[in-house]
Amino acid sequence: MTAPAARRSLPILREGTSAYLKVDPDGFRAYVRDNKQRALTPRLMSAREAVERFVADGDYLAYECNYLMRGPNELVHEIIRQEKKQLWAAGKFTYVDVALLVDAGCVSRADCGFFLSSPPIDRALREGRLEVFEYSNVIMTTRLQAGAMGIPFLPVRSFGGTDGFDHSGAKLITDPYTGDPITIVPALNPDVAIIHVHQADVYGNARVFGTGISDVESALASRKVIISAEEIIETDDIRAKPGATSIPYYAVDAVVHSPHGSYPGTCPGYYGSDPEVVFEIFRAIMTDQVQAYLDKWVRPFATFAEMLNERVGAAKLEAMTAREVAKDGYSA
Amino acid sequence: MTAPAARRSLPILREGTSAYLKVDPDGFRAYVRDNKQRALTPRLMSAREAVERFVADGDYLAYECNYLMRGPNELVHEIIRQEKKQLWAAGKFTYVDVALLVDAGCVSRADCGFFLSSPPIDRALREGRLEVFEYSNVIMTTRLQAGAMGIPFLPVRSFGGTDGFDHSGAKLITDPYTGDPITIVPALNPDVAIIHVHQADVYGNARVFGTGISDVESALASRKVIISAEEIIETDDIRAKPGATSIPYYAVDAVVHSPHGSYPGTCPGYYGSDPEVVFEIFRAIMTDQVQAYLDKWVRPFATFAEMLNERVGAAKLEAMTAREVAKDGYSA
Amino acid sequence: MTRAEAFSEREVAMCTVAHLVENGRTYWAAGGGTPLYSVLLGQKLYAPDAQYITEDGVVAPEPLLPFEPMMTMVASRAVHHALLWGTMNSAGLHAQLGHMDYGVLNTLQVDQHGNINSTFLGEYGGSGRRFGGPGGADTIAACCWRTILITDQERRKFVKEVDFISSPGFLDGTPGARERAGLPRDTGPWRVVTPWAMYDYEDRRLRLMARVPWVTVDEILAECEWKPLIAPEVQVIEPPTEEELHLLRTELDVRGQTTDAAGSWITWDGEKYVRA
Amino acid sequence: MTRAEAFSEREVAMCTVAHLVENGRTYWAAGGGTPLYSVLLGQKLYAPDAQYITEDGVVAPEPLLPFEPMMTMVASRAVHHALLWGTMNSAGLHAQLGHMDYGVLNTLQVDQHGNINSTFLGEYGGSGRRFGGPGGADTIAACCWRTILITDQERRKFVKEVDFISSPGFLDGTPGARERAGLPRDTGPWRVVTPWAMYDYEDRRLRLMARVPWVTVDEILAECEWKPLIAPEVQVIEPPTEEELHLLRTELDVRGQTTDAAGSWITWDGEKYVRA
Repeated sequence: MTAPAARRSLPILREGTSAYLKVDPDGFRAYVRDNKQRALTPRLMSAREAVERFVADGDYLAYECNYLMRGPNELVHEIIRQEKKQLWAAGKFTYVDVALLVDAGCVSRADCGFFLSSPPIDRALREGRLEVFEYSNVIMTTRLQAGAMGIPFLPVRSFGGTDGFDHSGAKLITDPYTGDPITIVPALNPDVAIIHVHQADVYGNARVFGTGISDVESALASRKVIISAEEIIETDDIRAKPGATSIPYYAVDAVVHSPHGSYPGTCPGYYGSDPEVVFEIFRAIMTDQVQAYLDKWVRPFATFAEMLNERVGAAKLEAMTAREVAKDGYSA
Repeated sequence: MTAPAARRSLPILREGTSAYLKVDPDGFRAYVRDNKQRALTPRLMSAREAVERFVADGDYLAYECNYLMRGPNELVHEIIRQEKKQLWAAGKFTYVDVALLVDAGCVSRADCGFFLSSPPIDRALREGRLEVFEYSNVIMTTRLQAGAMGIPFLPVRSFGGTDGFDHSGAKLITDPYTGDPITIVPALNPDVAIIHVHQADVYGNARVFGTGISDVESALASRKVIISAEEIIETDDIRAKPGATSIPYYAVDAVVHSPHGSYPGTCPGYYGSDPEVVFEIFRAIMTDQVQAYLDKWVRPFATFAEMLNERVGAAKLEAMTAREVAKDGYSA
Repeated sequence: MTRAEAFSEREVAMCTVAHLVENGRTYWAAGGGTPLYSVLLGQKLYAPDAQYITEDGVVAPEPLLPFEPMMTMVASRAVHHALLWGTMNSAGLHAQLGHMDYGVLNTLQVDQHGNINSTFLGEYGGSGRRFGGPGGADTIAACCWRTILITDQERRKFVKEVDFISSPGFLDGTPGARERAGLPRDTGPWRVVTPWAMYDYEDRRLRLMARVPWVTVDEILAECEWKPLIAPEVQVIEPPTEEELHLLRTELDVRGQTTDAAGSWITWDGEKYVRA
Repeated sequence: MTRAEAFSEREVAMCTVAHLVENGRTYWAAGGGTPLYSVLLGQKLYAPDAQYITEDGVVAPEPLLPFEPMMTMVASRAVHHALLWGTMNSAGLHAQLGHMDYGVLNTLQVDQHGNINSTFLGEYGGSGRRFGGPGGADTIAACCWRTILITDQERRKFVKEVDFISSPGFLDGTPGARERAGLPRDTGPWRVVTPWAMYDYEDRRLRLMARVPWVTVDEILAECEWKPLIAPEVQVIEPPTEEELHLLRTELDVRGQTTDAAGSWITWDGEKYVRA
């Protein structure tokens, strides 16, 4: 080892000044070592049990896609039902979700990529019940990607020069290779991720068909991972097409069988959305009637299946499935 | 924009001192803008034309997998036949390939992850015809990943403390997020990548079945990309299963139809290797008889197909196909 | 092409952007709605080999039209028969690599240097009003070679300095400001399109370059809180055609979610177009 | 289990490593050959829920045995019926995240602090001899929680300081040396296994902890250029059983490529094992 001693240093040209989830790759590794199951032990459980065991008050929560499109909606309902508190939400590529969770009393901090500006958000900000930190959709998924790589930060070619940068955890440094300024953003390792997928086995080997935002990155970056799946399939089926596996079992803590789990949204290739109920949630948020929505769709039911059964009905669910006609590509 | 002026700087704790391919993300972007075809124009051509047009003397060359396993062997033969000079090879997860290309007079520099130490390498080093720079397999694919992300470097949790580090382009800096030392490695954007795949359409939308080293990263990181494919399929087939596409057309400059293009190696799921010829190349290298190998297998033939036809024969190729019995998962 | 008898202002803006769409170029359309419809309109009528990419990493789909309500991304009809299904990260990375020629965005507020606000009106953190945030627009505005912005022609939308830079234009307008902030070289705002006008940039400052026939330059300037530069010769924008409107109304924005959202209607009175 | 009558030294090393394989743990096996056969042997006989990962990102395959010659990775029989097919980068990243419990390597040369040389014998750049380079071993030695090294018991392989650190052990042996070099916390060398002996580490220094019955401690030390520490009680390693050898020879290393490569044969003379 004869390299010369360092003579140089890299100036930090600019730094965002907002709070961000602590960056701790070694702490994450130690958590993985001590808590993640590398054994092939079944981890199938109910949504209730999964949320009780793996979502704690104060957790940083990542969810994949959003309430209207392959959202983990059974798990979102269960978080609301269990009245989790002080969650910090990864508000990337989200729409109604942040407002819903804020008004339900679950979320008090949000990293913003995009979410629907609306009366519940405005009230919460005014009343000091919500803090927002500024990013963008891609910067948030980049942070998750860094988290999924086990590294403390990633360089990016966007975000520099924005006011979001100043209200974030980003830094502008001098790239030691080119001498040019380069933005770096802190890795994000959420405490818990909730992810809805098309298929999974009981160990958590999971398949997503179609596009996504950052399903794989969220699963690998998060300390605790709950997968909800439309279908539970045999591990032999997983093994027959290993190229179709998106998420490996060792990243996953709980698997929930959740047919129609994205209702009222779509699970692409499996079923379309329920447009009138999609519009109902949108309208509830824009008219500040989230509590009424929760009293109708979430709180009266012990489980999501009970809600689907009593409030939606088999005929409507079948119609949503029939309406999903663009099916090419949604299979292993 | 009211963030405080920078007060801090990050010491560079240690730096490798060897030459590495220039890091220039903006130059790469400009090359892409001016040269890559975003139009859906067919780019199917012969191996000869592809190598004539897209491999230049002095280029940094990435190849995916190796001579024995889904190697782009028709393209390797063509590079040897056209007597390309002064190439700089990305010697990751390679075996006989570097020795073959060095002794053929094509390669004079190599970044080492792993390659077979052998008399042709020893002679070339002794005679000053070869320079080697030290990395590891994963560090090389990490560098390609940085190149495929359009960023100048990536942090890694390995490589620090090794003597390879000192003979590389790596740097040890202070992570501004944790305060701990972190290694960063320079992005690699090869001049040209040659990649053998199972299926591609005439535009370069390509599918790899099974595992790989860094097929996608190489394709996205490289200025010029030649794909050789076992099968040319219809674009309608690509569109029927968009989740099966590994490499998008806009990264690809040339598509070569190359059935049995990995001979004498295996193309997993399609055909097994030809063990006696695999052993022949191994023995040729270890006994310093590469020229005899080239005079038998490469130089007498105008094309790879001619070699397959005259020197291997249909019966043997069919037997290789028949011997490939582990077929689960090798389809879209 | 047939003269159209009546159309909305939002339809004018989409048709104007459609005319900018070029064969053989890639378009990264922010979210869904106006940007996506504009690119699809241009592709289907004028530039069949223009390709588009969405925030969820869909490369060159052949969407099954019409879209489901609110579902211009991720949903199966929207991503139908793409060449590749990726993720938000793959879309962002391909843009960082320089594969995206044009970014198409809509926004709340734009300033003299093309900076975009979609986060906050008023002093940030104060008593102003919060909006949705940049979404994908920040990366599009940073990494595509040229950015096309769609907005309405309203005073409060054209300002000297935006209250909050959500997505970067030319920042403070000095040469190299983007590069000093770490953004890729030679990128930036290219056009702003409203129902009344089209703007380009001269020395990184917004410049009025074209107007629709039924609006004067003075009327446009009256709807700019901060006055742009004016090109020596302000060109006249072609009004929408019946063919364009038919496609827009029957296949793209079939429910009028986008086109009904704002603005007046324009009608042909036999001699000229008039604004209702 | 049945006493084996005859086996090779390399077989002894593989069976010794197989005994270390634990249920519910992940093993990243470098390349193919000895490390992979050892893990498979342990999994098939003693730890059915041990899982392994390869450099090409294969998670927990059920390989179709026997392998093709030289094809213990990438080839279809080797990756058969895995739970996930990844890439070299995905394998590296999962290791960086802490999912890999054990790394299993073989090597050319190891020193008192567990540093590994597979690059160069002699002064680097001088007249010495070049070898293949670290391959995947550098990442395995850096990122798995515990590293198991397989090598031969030869003087020149056990040295005070390796000529070139290809893959990191405890570096200079001081507390925190790995962390100061940017490597993940609490990782490092755990065992070295040779056909004669097994070593662990005390205060980051190599320590002889066990020997095979037919070799004495003095004989082992004679085959170490740099003498390791010696445990207060040097244990005796169980010799291979017929069951282990049967599996090794009929399903794993069927062509004897690995086991024939080096070392003497050991036979049972009716009372004890003797080295030929």
